[in-house]
Amino acid sequence: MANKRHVSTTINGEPKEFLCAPHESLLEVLRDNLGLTGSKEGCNNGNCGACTVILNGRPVDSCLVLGVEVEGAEVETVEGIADRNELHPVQECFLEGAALQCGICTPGFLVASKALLEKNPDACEHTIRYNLAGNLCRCTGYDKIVRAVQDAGARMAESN
Amino acid sequence: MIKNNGNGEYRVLGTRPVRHDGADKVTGKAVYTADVQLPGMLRGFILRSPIAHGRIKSIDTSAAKTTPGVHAVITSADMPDVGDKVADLGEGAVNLKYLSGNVLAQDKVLYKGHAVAAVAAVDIHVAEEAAKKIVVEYEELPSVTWVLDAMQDDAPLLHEDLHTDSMGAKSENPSNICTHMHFEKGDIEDGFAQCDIVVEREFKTASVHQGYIEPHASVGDWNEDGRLRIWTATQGSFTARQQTAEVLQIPISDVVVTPCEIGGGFGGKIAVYLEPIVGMLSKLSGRPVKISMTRADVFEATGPTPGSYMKVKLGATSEGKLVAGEAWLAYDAGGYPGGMIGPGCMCVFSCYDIEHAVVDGYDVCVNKPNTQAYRAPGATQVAFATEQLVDEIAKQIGMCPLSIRQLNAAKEGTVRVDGPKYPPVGLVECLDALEDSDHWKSTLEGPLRGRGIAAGFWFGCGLKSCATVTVNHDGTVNLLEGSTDIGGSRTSLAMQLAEVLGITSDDVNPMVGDTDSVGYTDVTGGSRVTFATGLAAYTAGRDLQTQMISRAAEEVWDCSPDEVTLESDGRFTHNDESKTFKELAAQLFKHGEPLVARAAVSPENPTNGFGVHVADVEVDPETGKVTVLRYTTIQDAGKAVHPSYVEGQLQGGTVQGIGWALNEEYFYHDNDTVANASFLDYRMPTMLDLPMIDTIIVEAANPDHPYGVRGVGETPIVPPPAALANAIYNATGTRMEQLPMSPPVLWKQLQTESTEA
Amino acid sequence: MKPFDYASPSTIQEATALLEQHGDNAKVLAGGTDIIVQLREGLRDAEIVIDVKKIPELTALDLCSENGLTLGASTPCCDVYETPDVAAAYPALADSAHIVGGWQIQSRASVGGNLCNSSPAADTIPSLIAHNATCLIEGPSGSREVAAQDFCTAPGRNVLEAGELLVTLKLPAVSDSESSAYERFIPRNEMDIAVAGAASWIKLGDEGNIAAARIALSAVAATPQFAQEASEFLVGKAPTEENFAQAGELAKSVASPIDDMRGTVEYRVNLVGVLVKRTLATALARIQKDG
Amino acid sequence: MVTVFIPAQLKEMTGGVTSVEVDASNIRQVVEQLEQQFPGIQQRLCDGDNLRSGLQVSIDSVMTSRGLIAKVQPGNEVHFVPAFGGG
Repeated sequence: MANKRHVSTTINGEPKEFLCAPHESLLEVLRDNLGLTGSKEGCNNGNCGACTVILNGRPVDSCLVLGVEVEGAEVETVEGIADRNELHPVQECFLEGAALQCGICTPGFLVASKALLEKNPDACEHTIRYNLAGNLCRCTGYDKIVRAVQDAGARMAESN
Repeated sequence: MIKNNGNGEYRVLGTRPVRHDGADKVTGKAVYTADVQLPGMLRGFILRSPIAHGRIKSIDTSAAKTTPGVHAVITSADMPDVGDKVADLGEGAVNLKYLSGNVLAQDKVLYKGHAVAAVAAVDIHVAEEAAKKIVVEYEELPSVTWVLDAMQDDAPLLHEDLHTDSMGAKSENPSNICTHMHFEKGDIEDGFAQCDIVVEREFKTASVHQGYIEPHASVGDWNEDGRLRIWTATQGSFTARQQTAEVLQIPISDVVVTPCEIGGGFGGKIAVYLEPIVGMLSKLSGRPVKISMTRADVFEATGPTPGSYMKVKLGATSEGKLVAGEAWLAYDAGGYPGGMIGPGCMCVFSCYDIEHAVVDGYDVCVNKPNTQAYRAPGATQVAFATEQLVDEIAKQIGMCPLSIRQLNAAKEGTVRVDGPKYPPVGLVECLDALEDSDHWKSTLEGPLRGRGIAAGFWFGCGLKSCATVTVNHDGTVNLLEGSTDIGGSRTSLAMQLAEVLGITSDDVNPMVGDTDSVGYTDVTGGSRVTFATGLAAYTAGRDLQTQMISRAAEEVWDCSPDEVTLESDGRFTHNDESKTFKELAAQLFKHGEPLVARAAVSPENPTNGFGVHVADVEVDPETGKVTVLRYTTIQDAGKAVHPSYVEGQLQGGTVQGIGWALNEEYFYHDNDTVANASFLDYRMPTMLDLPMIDTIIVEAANPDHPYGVRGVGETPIVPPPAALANAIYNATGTRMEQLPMSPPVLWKQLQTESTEA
Repeated sequence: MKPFDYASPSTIQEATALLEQHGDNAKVLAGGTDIIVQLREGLRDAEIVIDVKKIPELTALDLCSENGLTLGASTPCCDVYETPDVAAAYPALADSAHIVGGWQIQSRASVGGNLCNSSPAADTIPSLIAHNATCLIEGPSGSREVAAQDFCTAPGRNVLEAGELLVTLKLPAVSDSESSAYERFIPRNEMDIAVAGAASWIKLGDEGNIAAARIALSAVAATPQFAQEASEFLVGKAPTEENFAQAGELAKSVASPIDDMRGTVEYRVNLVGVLVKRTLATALARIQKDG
Repeated sequence: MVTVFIPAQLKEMTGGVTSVEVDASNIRQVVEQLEQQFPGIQQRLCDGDNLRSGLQVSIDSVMTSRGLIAKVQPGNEVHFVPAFGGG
């Protein structure tokens, strides 16, 4: 087995160091080494988005990133979206709009939605559907998710 | 004296509170099975069959066992002999040798992905690489996946000892046909003789998977006290406990199942796959063991719902009155006998009042994973057939597709083909709601566009549920119940308790208990939780109030209990004195023993959920691609407890039905192994493939529930393939006789018909 | 997944030295969206994975009016369509970069990686061919250039020799009188592998006729194809629906697809005609909109 | 008397008779009465001392899971129907 590497990175604003073997994915590192189990494994090959995290400002499937690749990088996970006990507007709107049922895809949707709305708070329905097409949900039929993202965008625009 | 709230005006029901488990689920704190971490926990990997059908000649696990980091390796040889015994699992019965054989293949593998051996090691990579060192020698056997082929006398036999059961009678020769069912009503010859018009078509549908995003996962810890603790992704902790105990041949009392948060099930997380394996690996290794399936495992070894062949004949008078119907249905069961053909037979004509009918149904083993329930199991296939024939009759006699359904709709007293009469049901109300809807009144313009409608039915079952209510110092209450919460049921149950007690949803802390802490509760399935476990919560609330009346009489008002009145808003009054639930509960807590109430229910009548869908589509004739332009789902919910989550069930079920209709299917290589075991190639709908899904909730009260609640979860998946097929016909003039109606299929059909024309 | 070692060189020389040292047992990691899946599923094996994203040349994205576009081989797809000048100058490339997987994939997947993975169904390769891209390759024996249309040699195979590294892609400069488009057919609207794909580039002459055209196809042969006959047919012709449809018919001659779960031979060949016709019309509309 | 509807699949055992009147106070007695009139029918409906698995009884269109011990009253209509669950 290849030797473990020492990796220094920043996760949800805090400096973190961990050891991982080169073949361990960022998703494995987050879940198994760092106890950040909010990011979910739905397919482990980049087709469902349940493991979405923000890597250096961009949404990525953490199952398709090697742990060793995040040396010196900035990583944001679902655990970092709320500010202490204050939910982020996208979290509030998902709850108020009943945009989750089983909740397994929710972390990925929240992370991707936040990334989208920070880039484009007044994203139209098509833009939302286009940018979140890499996140699969089997429970909701997406209707309430799209509406929740729209509502969150409006709420974020207000607070700015 | 209790004044029941019969006036249909509610304080809590019909509102939209934030779900109790919401914050955990938007912050990543909610614990799903794969998130469970125990000290010293090992990770497991399952070696699966690479072939569709074969005899296992030998398995050599020595190389795996000696791999550094490996703690245990098992095959079916390590599992107890369960014998040839049928176990009643509440939602259905199963022969244990089939259940056990599906968990770990015994003498034969019956489908690609069939579990053959399992390894527990220090991490998942070590377990996987070790599993690949297990040498399995197979004698490959001819395989069969198409249901009609499997019914032939010369078809490869999956089970040499399986004989066709025809209501207790067994066939002389072994067969892949597990079950033959036959239903009759009226006089079929006479019926068709009365018809002015008769239409008949053959239909086939592909196997589809439930497609939950969370792969199956289980954690097992065989404790030193001899008890097996299981954390697992299951729709039913009690049925998981029973199945695990039966497969491992240990007392049920030695198994405790903790249902974790579950990432979708839709019927596919009722049978056990991993639980007995992690149990046995834990027993042999002396360590807790976790196994999560890969996505490929999920597609190749779990689910799916049956592929089908259906021949359906429907006759009517020139006025559009349906008179006679005949159906011949063959559903594939997968590797072991399945359970979907019964409901298929019962649902094929369930939406209509048809005097004369005959239905034959066959459940047939093929080399696919053992089929499992999938949202209204067996009903979507037959609706695809019947609802198209109803449209075809309407077209031929120049009648509106809505009118012909209104004319023939099942209603109170309608006798279904299997015998029973319907109590009050809401199909007519749904059809009338469609007639009044903006969608139906709107005009659809443009070439190659069409609108289609279809109706759907699912029974919705009752079964067993328990609830315990404990009262806190401040008069808030804790609701302990046993229904795993897949889509917000904690809150819909808490709301029903809050409604009875006259408190708010937030005054109730609902909690799903493990099998040691809560009374037996059947699966979260069959659209039963909000109805049946809701009834338990309601009944426990009534039990609590009855206790409080007698205690208030004795400890507060010093009067006889019948001098205390419980008002419909939950207040207790004596003469002109009045106390709210919280006031009285807090006062009684000070004076005497704590307040605890409980309920155990087993409502037995189906809740009979009907729905009607309307879809607008546009077809691209150059590619055969169908775009859904607009969609409205209408359903009778009896009483919508939390309307947002009722809408969510309608929208979610509808979109699963749209996926089934347009793209989802299993592809097979020539050797009958699955070719598309990934989300990429299985093609469930993405957000970009859909419009908003409008919903209209009809409320025709269910007489068997104090608030009139009906189950809503399953019916919404039933109409979409038929509604879209009818829309495609109205857009292009071509009738779709197979699912999915994928672009290559529709394009080819349009080509053929245009060259023929 | 089988264990492997990892290196992240910061110069081309280090990278090519590692590639030469490990030969077939070394695999290059750019966006990782193909290679990590292939390693995990045992479709490819590696003793060492070489992450090339720290090499400045490989993350370049330079557009200049004389030399055109220099695109580093590991530059992610999102940089292509999020850079307005680049997206405007090379619309076909932006079209294809915008549909490689979902957003999360586009944040990582690179055009160069898509080319080196050499899938017959790759979305960006027809766009590179239509824009007449050149591949700059560095290796132990110096550097060489290969036309994008000659890069792929078979499914999953290409012209790269042991020790060689694809460094940059060069796309010629463009004028207002030319534009391009890429369209693929998939059963869903996102997250799918092309059943067939077509990229079309056209340049209009002063009199409004087509002065030059390049049409390329994906998923209808063992490698992405340049449709030479269809491209040459359009030269000198008026940009009409009829001519576009005719070009679509001619393009079918380079389509030799297979029957698989994504489509039949007959269906795929039909799609070639449809997609070529549609992408030519889109390219024309884009010229007219800009002009 | 209780009206018992013969499952269509068992009609060959009743010579085509589709329903019979029996005098019974529970389903067990219903089945015994049927057995007397149509020998062999009991083992098609029952498995030992239980209703056959996958079968349930409806009394006046009300399902019951009580099987053979379910009570019936004069005038009731009894059907034997397949059990169903759901997803």
